[in-house]
Amino acid sequence: MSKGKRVLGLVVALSLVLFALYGVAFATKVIKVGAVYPLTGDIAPTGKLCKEGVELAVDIINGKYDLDLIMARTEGIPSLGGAKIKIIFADSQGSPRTGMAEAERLITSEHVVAMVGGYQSAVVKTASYAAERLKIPYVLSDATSPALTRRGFKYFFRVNPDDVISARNFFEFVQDMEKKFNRKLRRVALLYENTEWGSKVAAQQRKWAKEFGFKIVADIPYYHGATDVTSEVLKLKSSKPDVLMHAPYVSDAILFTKTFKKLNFNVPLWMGMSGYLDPNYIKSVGKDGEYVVVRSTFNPDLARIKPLIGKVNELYKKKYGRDMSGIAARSFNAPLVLADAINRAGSLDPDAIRKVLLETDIPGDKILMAWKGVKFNKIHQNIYARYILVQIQGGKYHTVWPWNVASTKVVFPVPAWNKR
Amino acid sequence: MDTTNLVQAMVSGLLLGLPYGLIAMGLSIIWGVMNIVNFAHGEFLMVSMYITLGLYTFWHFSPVMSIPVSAVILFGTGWLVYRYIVSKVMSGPMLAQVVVTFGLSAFLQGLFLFLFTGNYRTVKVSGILSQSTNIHGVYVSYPQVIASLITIVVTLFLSWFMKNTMTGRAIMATEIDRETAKLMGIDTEKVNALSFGIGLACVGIAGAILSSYYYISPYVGLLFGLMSFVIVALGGFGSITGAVIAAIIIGEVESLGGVLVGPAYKYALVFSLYLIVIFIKPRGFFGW
Amino acid sequence: MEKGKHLYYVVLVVLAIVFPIVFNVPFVQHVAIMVFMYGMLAESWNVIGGYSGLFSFGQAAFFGIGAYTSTLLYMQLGLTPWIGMIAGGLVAIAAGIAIGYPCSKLKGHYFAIATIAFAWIINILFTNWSFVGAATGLSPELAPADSWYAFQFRSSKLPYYYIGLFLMLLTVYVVNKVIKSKTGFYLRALGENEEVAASLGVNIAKYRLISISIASFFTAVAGSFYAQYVLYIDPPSVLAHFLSVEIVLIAMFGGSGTIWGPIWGALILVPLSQYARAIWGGMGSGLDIMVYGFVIMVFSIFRPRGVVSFFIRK
Amino acid sequence: MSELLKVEGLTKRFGGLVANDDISFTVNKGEIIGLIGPNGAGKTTLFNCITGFHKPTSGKVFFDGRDITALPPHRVSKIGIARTFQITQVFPKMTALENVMIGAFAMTNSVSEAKDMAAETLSFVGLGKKMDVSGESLPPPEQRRLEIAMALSTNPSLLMLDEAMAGLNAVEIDESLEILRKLNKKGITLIIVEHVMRAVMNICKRIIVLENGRKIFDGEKEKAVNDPAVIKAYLGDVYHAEG
Repeated sequence: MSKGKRVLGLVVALSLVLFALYGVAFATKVIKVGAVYPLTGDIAPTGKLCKEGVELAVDIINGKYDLDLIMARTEGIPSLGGAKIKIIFADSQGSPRTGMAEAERLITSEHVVAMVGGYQSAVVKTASYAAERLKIPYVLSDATSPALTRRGFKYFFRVNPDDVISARNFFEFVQDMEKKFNRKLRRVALLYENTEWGSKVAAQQRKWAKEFGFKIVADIPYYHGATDVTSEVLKLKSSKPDVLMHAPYVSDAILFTKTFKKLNFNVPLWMGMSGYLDPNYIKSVGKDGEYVVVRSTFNPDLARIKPLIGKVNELYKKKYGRDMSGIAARSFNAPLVLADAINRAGSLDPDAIRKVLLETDIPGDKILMAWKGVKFNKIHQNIYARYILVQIQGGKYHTVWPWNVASTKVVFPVPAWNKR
Repeated sequence: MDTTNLVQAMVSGLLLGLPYGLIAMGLSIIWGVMNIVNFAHGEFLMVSMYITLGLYTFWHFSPVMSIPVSAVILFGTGWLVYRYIVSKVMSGPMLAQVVVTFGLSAFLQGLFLFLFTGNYRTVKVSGILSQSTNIHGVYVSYPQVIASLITIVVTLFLSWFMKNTMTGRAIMATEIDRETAKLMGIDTEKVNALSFGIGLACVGIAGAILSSYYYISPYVGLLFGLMSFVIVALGGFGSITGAVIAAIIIGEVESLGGVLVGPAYKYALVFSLYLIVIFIKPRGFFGW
Repeated sequence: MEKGKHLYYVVLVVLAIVFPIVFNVPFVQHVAIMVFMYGMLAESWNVIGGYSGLFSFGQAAFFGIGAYTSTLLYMQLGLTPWIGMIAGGLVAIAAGIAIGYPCSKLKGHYFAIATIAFAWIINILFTNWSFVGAATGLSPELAPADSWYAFQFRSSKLPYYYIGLFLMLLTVYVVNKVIKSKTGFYLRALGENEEVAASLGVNIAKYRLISISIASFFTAVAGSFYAQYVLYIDPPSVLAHFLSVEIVLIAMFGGSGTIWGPIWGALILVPLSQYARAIWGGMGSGLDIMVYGFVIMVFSIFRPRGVVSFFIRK
Repeated sequence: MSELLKVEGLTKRFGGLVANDDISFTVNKGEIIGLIGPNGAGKTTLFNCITGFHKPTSGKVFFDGRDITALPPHRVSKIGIARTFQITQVFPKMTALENVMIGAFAMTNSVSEAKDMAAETLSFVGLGKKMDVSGESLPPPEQRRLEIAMALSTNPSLLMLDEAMAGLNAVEIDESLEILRKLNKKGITLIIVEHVMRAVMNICKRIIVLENGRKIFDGEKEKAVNDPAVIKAYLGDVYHAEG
């Protein structure tokens, strides 16, 4: 046995023990809540926005704010002596395996009492599985795959609307547009990045298109790291759609916008989601992003009908120096709903929290979103959750639908590239 | 699929392929001279795109003006990377040579993520760089045309340089037979550093011009890098014209294949074509 | 000397068995399970890359094939993943031969890039093939309770830990047996000089395929193990290019072409990356990736033969 | 004397270059044949064609009456033809013993048997004390001998040596010649490509001369020295050069 070998063996063994100890250490003094987001990898910018939303929510829970919002006027969790919430963030790297491992680590080593967040449906799938297995409540407000709430999980709740609702809202909107402008918009093109999320969105859209009697004229999945999307756009072009429904991440939203312009692809109604809502999108494409209609759950201009939104947006602006995006706002909800439940439960026992989550009935005026409230159904999906649609005008998002909350008139049809 | 769209797809394939060629050319020279695959190639493209972004942000350089700056910086980077990193593994096992560039690529990604966050950025272009033109229904964007023209110019220049200058001939000689070149008094270490520099300078040029129509992020290099490996292996290592021709073929397969077979499969088509060719000609079209 | 060496390994194995009982913390156990999985993957790669000189950068394809085969067999036919695991290994051998046979003339970098291309093709096909769940991937029905038949353990990680440990040791054992045999000598001969090997009667094409088959089989078994551990697979998680790269890095870091090198590599690099992420990853600053890349670079420069080169006295 | 190897009209083209042009000859059991010719005459190509490393463009190769044209190298090795390479090629990281074992595995599947056989062969070529030295660490002359040992270990009936004595000093050449003679006595037929004329003249009875891919002489060495074509093409120059 050489000396080097023994020394190295010792070093490795020692560091493994230290690593292991690191995992065991740290007892809880505050109420720890775990959140797994993609903080590195190509979706990291979006993950950061989610993180900001969560952080602001925690500020509001822990501090005293004069806001008409649950948990705002009190400090911390009153029923637990004002205990503060602390979010432990972890990086999923956009990978389901890492998501699961990090969720497990948060639960078992950091001793978080509940989980929020996730963003990517594939990651939430495994992270929530870990939470379920370890019997820890998981309140989600930012991943949209319908499958997540259809697994019969006991501890898993979703505050935000899913892609079934999204797809239905999209087609409702197109119908409304047909009525408003008295023009048939029956030819629909589906364009989506082909990982779990995009392909599920498309599946729902196909289903609802049939239901509403629309015709799918193009159905195009693509790889979201593509270096070039000419062939995708050419396929779109030759299908001559009235409506484009696009499910991208932000990088591909940028690339497609540029390619639409380059190849002069014009569509009367250009609808998008997710990536189009990322502030990096408008920053990157500038004027070329005008008139896209984007699905959202939130928009600062809703302050007109709901002053709370303006106030929260001001807080956000103060903290991060820009308007609150729909992505941040969405992630903002879960910590509040969870904190409310912990407060009502007056306990950190998972089953107690779960029980009161089931009884949750938060009225619409106590939450940030323009919904009727938060109330979970049998599969733990918030029955009041729905989308709004915003349109990019003048480099900003403006609420255009549903008509009753709209702040701005929708521009239709989208002007051709050469007429802009 | 009507003819206009087919023609459009072919034109787009060409305009897509040529800039690939510029990136691949750099890889090809490095591969040919040192018999090393630079797996950090795509990351250097990323670096040059950030340089272009920086020049734009601070001094309002347009991407075209950034080309020489980016090329020079990348040339220097290549020289240094060779001297202080790659040369240390040249005599080691082949695996170490492969892996060192992998480490470099992860390092660069992490570094740029750390410095500039993962945000997607673009260089705002105006004038001709933001326009496209329409020829009988076929759309051609000027920045891509410029990128393609630059590729052709660089190809011609490098081919001339390799044949007609002392330095170029020294590089060629080293590429063909390193031992003999050494015996003939060529400083092969210098040739290596030079080739690495030239290889990265190609990427520097490509990155600068690519910035005018592509977004920038720390992860942007991955697929570009991968495509350039395939292109070089297809064209045959060390061959400059081989790289360009293979790049055009790849561009066409990607573009036409995407339209005819389905966009979801376009990269599968590209890689399959590569495998088929390599099974028949193990050293690529122009390999020896 | 020989005896001391054996004792050393016996002690290590006993430590490995006691470890999860002492540190009964799921995250620590998870890291250990990942060490076993990557150890197994790196050791399999070692057969082709370390000994036979075929630098495959497409092992993720076989990993994914293993994961998909056992999961599909379980979901469609209710077949226990234990058999599915072996079936996955066999399918991977078939796939390995399908790509290895036409690649039999490719050397060095050309072989490396061909394997990268192959893995990408498999990835793209699986992403678009609805029978295998396309982009959504597959998640097998969760068994109501711990089940050896369904290869699912919800109450504790210990079964996964011991199965993982066993599989890794089995891989090491088999690879060691092979390498010490005539086949192993031939594989090493391929790795060092194919021309001479051929002139001495080594059937290059045949032994290349044997090498690829051994590696593919164990890589696929690791894939099945992963699928049963995470219970959710999709192309980005089991067919990713980065997975292939990780495997090579770990083997190389530990020392390819030696029996224990790849295991050392997994033992050091896997916890390093897991903890680097746990400590710094929450900041999302890229620091962890930077450190990882830097360590790899420094190591390839100063220890190109890996960690095990510390042991070899010159 | 019975015929062991027969080459019939063998031609090998690389693109436009004709490396071997219609070469025919036979080798009888127990002979030692010198294959000589200036650089680029096509000797190595001929070796490669016979041993399966190249596929001949046309022509046939028979070994022991059997057509072996275009058999792959490992099959050629199995039927009893062994070779060495112009530029010494050994397995660099393996020990000398392991190097030879690879060849010995042609005879046995057992590792220990292969080890014994290899050790014996190594002693035979005088490397008995270097068994544990890695291939790359051996000095070049010993690598040459290791190569011969490797080839021998496959138990060939025909051994083809490509410049096995290049770079050796006089003493080493004599040692090598001694080994070759012993081999020949054991019944192994030898074809040697050699630039070291002293060696060729010393050991071979018959020589074949190639020039520009064509066979220009085939016969007893004494006659070659007087053959005007050979002198013109080759011998004269070399003798001067060897001077």
